[in-house]
Amino acid sequence: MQFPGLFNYWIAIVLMMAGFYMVMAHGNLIKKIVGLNVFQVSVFVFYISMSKIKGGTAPILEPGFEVYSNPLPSVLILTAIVVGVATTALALALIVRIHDAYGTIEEDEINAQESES
Amino acid sequence: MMFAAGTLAVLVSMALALARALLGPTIYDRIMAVNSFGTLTVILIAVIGFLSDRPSFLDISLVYALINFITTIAIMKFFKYNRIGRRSGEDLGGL
Amino acid sequence: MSPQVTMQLALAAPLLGTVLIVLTGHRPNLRETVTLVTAAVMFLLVASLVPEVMAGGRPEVVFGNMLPGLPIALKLEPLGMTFALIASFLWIVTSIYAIGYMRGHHEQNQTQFYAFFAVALFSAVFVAFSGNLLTLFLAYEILSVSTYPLVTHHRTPEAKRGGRVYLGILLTTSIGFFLFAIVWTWLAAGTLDFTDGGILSGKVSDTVAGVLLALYVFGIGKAAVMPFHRWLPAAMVAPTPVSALLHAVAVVKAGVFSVVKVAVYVFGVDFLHSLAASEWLQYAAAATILLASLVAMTKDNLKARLAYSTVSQLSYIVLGAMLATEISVVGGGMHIAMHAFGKITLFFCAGAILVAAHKTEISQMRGIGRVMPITTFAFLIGSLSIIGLPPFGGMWSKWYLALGALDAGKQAMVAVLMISSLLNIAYLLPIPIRGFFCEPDDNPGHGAGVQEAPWPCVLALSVSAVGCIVLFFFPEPVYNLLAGMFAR
Amino acid sequence: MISVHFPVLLVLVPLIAAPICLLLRPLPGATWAIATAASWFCLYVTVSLLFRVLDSGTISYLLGNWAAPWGIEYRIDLLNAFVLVIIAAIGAVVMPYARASVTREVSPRRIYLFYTMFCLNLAGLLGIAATGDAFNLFVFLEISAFSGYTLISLGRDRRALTATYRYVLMGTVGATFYVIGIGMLYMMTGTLNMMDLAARIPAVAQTRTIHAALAFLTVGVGLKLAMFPLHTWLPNAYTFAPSAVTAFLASTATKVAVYVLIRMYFTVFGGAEIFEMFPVRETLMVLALAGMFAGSFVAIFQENCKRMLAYSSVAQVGYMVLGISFATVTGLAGGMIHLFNHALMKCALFLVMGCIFYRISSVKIADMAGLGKRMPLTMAAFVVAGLSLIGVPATVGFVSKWYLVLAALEKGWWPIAALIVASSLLAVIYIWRVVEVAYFRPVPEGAPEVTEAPLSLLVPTWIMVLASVYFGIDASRTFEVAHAAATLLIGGGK
Amino acid sequence: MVALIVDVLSWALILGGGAFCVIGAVGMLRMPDVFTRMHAAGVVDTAGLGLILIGLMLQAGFTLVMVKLALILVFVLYTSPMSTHALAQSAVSTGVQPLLADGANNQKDKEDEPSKT
Amino acid sequence: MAAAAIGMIRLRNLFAVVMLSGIFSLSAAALYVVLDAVDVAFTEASVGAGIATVLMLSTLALTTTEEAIKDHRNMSALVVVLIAGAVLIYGTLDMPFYGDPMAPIHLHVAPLYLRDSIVATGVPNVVTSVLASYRGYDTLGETTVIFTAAASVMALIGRGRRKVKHGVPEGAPSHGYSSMKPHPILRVTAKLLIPAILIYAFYVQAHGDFGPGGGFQAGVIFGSTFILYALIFGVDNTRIAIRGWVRRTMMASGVLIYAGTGVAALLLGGNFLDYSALLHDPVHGQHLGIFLVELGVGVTVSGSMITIFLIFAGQDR
Repeated sequence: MQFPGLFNYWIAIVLMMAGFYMVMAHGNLIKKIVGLNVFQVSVFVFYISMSKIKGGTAPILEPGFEVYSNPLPSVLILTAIVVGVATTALALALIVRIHDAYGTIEEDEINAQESES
Repeated sequence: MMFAAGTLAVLVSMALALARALLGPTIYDRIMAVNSFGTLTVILIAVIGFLSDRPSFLDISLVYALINFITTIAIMKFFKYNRIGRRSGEDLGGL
Repeated sequence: MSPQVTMQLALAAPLLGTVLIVLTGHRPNLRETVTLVTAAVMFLLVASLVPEVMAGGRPEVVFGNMLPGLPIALKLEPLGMTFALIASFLWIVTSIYAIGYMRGHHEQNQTQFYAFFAVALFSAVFVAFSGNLLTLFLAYEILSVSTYPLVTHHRTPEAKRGGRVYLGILLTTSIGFFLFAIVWTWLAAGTLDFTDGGILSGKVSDTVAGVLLALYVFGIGKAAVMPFHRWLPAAMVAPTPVSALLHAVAVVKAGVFSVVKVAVYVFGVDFLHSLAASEWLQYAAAATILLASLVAMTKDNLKARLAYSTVSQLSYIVLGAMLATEISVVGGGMHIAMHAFGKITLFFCAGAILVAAHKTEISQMRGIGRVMPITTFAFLIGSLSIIGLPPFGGMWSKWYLALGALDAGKQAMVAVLMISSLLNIAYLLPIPIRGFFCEPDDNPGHGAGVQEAPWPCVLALSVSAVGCIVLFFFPEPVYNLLAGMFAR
Repeated sequence: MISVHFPVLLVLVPLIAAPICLLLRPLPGATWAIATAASWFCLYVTVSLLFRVLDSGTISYLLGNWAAPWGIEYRIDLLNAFVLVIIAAIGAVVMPYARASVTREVSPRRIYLFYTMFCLNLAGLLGIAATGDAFNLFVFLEISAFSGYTLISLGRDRRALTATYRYVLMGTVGATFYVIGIGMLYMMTGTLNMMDLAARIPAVAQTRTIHAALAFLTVGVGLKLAMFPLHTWLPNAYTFAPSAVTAFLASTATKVAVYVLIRMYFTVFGGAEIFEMFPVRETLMVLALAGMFAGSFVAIFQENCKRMLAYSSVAQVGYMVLGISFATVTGLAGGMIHLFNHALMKCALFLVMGCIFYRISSVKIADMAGLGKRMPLTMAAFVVAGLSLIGVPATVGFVSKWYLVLAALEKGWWPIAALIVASSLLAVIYIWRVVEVAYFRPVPEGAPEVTEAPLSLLVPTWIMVLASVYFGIDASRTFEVAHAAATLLIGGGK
Repeated sequence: MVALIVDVLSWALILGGGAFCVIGAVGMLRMPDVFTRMHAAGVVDTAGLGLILIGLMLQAGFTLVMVKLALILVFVLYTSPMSTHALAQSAVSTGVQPLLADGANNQKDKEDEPSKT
Repeated sequence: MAAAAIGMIRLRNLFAVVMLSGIFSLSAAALYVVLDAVDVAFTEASVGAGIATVLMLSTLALTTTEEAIKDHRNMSALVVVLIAGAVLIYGTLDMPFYGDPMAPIHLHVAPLYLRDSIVATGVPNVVTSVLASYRGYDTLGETTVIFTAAASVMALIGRGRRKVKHGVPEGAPSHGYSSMKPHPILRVTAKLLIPAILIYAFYVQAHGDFGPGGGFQAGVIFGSTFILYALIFGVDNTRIAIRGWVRRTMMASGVLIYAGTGVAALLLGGNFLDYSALLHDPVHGQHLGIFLVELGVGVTVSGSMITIFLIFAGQDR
């Protein structure tokens, strides 16, 4: 499971861009949120990738282990995951409201309705 | 060594399950694939824990199993009762 | 009372007056009494400062810093003294006139009118007293904004349009050019105080100074140098007292006053004289003088014609400043006074004709002199003063301007002054002549009921007309006062 | 003794107030009282902090008493103290206003949530400004963003929802970009503390990672501060949010983002050098100028007054960014002064909108016909604040313009100075459209009888208006603080 | 000696489990319709997971780890039939027909849209 | 993962997309385990795969499952994405290689955590000690974010909002997330499972000091118990089992416990969140402090999770 060099980061970046593309390009509100999720998770992967030390192990101190991976990115990402799920919940709640108000969750249909009114 | 072999087997299976999830064709195939994928992840994490000599990570597997279950139930309910929003008023009978 | 206190009181008086006017708004008589009393108090306060200034005093007041190193400061010097004196004196006259006009014309929102009028006067005197460019700019903008409600007093679509042009041009030029120039000056000179001999000399290259000068002259939109003159005719939608005091005296004079002040105290006469750019601006001013006169001839609406005449006359003063000799600057300063009396008389008359005969177009005014002899006669006096014929005050300022032009070696400018005087004759004199000598129209709509305007109007225009004559015979005080600019 | 803990208390008090508000659901009045008390307390704390910083220099507060690069540090220097006072002051003024305004604009069942969210937002914004830790900043950015989203979505127009949605998307993308940037910085330096970063970045400043980090931070923060062309979330969000929310957010949220940008550039990346290394200055300057003109132009054509002001905010943000892009003491001070000044005047203007909405339930310009007569005090406030936006002297708008022009001229870039002046003139047009309608157009037939707004709305409005006049006439104090802060930052932020 | 036996046994179990996983997954991919695929998925859930976990348990010995493994095993064995049952039932009830021997069903036409019935 | 991501872009059926995002999240979590970030994996497993998916499903249930077909004119989006990607790749070029023990992040700050945290706090799980003590303030923020999100959802779609326009007509039978009465197997199983899961949640809560886990994960598990309950026994029953005020109190009190711990430290003479001041022995104080704040996190998270889910699930009535 050991990728050479920077490969790991590149994977994360490709995933980020896939998620970002979903956010930007898709008109469906839910799909945008899914894209946002993908985007965020990829950033988390990116962070976690940098915390790994070859031959290291999880930073839970236990006798018998010498090298531990970096705990700090984990801490940061724990926080970020929570933020991410909070975003999802909020955005989904909004989508429900939008669906109530407009009867659709397609961006262009909503725009059409807005420009009418 | 054997853990590695086990890991490999599980990874292959995961790839296949993913393929099924992508191919569909029906919703139920996807659900099933996701479900299997979850189970496989449970195994994977358990094995990896042993692979890296830190079997205490099993907690994660346990949570996976739990969450996977809940998700599946939620999906079922979703399909049972809310197929397309609330427009379908008809009762589909007991599950 | 020390002069410093007097200055502050002179500024405080109209503000206090504003408050009182608003408070007494529901009782017109009381309200107008307040206006008159305020005007009188302010004039007395301002007048009491004259001996001090004549004696060479330059009282200063510094309020807190507006920006670090840049206080809001007052400083009294001869030019400001002259301007303040004229403005505050004519306020009394205009107030009397306004009482007659506003009542006679049944205007609405009179309380608002008087209140903003007081604010405008406050800012005009604030301009006159300002001790540095920043304060000047501050006062200048207060003046622009506080006169906007007066210009748009009628709330009609035309008023709205006029107001738009008025505020648009004044703000555009002042923020776009004037402020820009001020900031540049501050950067270059490190100070904005009005100092004898100027602050820019030696601080900037000639090119930059030229650009700055142009920014100042055009940026002070109230000086109405073409092509930024459009606001003045547009402002004629205002009630006549406003046109009279503000657009013949306070506002436009604040503009040219600022130009002169910048010329004398920021650039310094000597530095200015050495600049090539000042010559270009002389041509701009000369062009404005002639063009505006020509335009004035084409206007049938009396107030519009007077407005273009004002545009033309203002450039005399700008020209005086740009000629940059001591005598031409003094001539310019005197023209502030002389033109003020002349033009306010003309506007009073225009207003009186409107109130009494409901006429605005010159072509309707045949024979008006027969039913309104005093008014028409006053109009004649005002016209002659503007033209610059003796025995009227307007002669002196033209005289000194011409002297200044010769002094500067600009014979062409003397010619411009001459031609302009001829044009003045051409567009001003026909009106009283028509009024006295032509037969009235046989239009049944008017003629019978027409008589002189209400007595306050007549009184006011008589006073200002007499002023024109008095200034011919006693120009020395004004001259001496202004000459004090270069006393040191 | 307790004043030692002021740096953390100012965030903590509103933070604790929020759950208490949630618990006090049956008593909307009590939630209002708590939120108001919290915001006033914050004002007191921030002002006293500002004076302390002026007296004795930067204050550092170690959370959990862990030494700086390991634990999280609160670091109050002149810059944050300045921003903190702005936020707290706006909060303290808007709160009393909110009571009447919110009762009218928000469903009664959600009022307690409104105050909960308001406290959270206040805490979040103050937290962003106070912290000295790059990641902690992100956390509080999200707190303020979340509560901001909710506050906006409380608007009754259904378009508030889509506006919020757009804001959520763009805001989250911005935050994620910010996280990516921080991640790269962390990767190269191993630290998250801003001062520590500042100390360690020069060693690796030439690496491509740091360049990319800078790019991501700029875009991420740019999204939050509605820098042109990343502003598209802003107009609708401000238009359809409840008035008190718009007033508060418009004058604080984007300002805090500007603060973050300044902090990143001048403290973390070490100030002026980055402007020499990359085309940062050119990019920022072009975007700022484009924003100034585009925002103003679009504002001219708006029919909805709140929307017009929102676009004007986009333009005004341009001024601040422009000031930053000069990277000189005067420019930065100008940007910061404008930050303060714009907060005052925009708050005042949006509060006026709230007053108007309170009475006529609309903020369309066309519906404001004749209001000059019927709501004289409100409209007078609008005129004064509008003049300030234009930049007429004796108002705050003039002061900022003065310094920005000065900064441009100092650098010898007089065309830019001319553009600053020119764009500010566009404000004349859009402000005056409203004034003309309010004063010149007669009251339409059959319009409901309208009286002056109630005192509880007018007093806060006029406080802001008078403040914007006061600080326009006596700008030395703001200038001194801004100038000192700018000197500190240009000097490397030590 | 005992340790060796345990080791060998657990090896066998893990490898066997891995094999079942793969078999099940292949089955999921290759089987013709939902119901038969479900059948294959069951192999993964029961045989695959069960064998591997038992193998791991043998490795772990009598520790907390073993308890946890046992818990997982019990849990999955408990829930997996439930979800399969639920899945099948809802599939049937929403109109998905099992693919009959005569191939009369046109499954392929119903991609992703069973819900429209 | 890449396959899942691309699949998500291509598929129009939102339901399938949600499924795939679940898979995506699962595989991300597996990856975290490989990369030694077990706590993160724990969280991702419970949140990304669980809660987020369930919430998305609820939303789908309330809206629609099909994305409209439209012609794709997304070149501009593609360009933006590619630019961003290019900048990122550019940025990676100077990065330390993956797994390099000499990378800056492994030399500064972090070694101290690994060395000192056990001494200073007595907690072997460094992630927990950093999370709860060194960067405890971040975690307070995180708790607040979750609290905010729950309150936001309450504000947005909580009870008492206007009646929906596109729903079933009034009085029509509603079948949403009502109970699964006809299904005895599920009910019996759930009755057995739920207490076990609850106990497990407490275990995760308490065990966070020594292994992966902690307040957040425990909170999610605790919350998911109620979600399971709601799925099987019906939302209404759940609302009775755990009333609104209880949920709100949980949400609020967690934050208050956390902040209160900090304030207590402050009152006892330390800085905010300086747990060493809590007891005479600093290490015990740290331990106590970490326990308390984790408890606070757990309470808020579980309260918030339940609230959010119940609101979503209760939408169609």
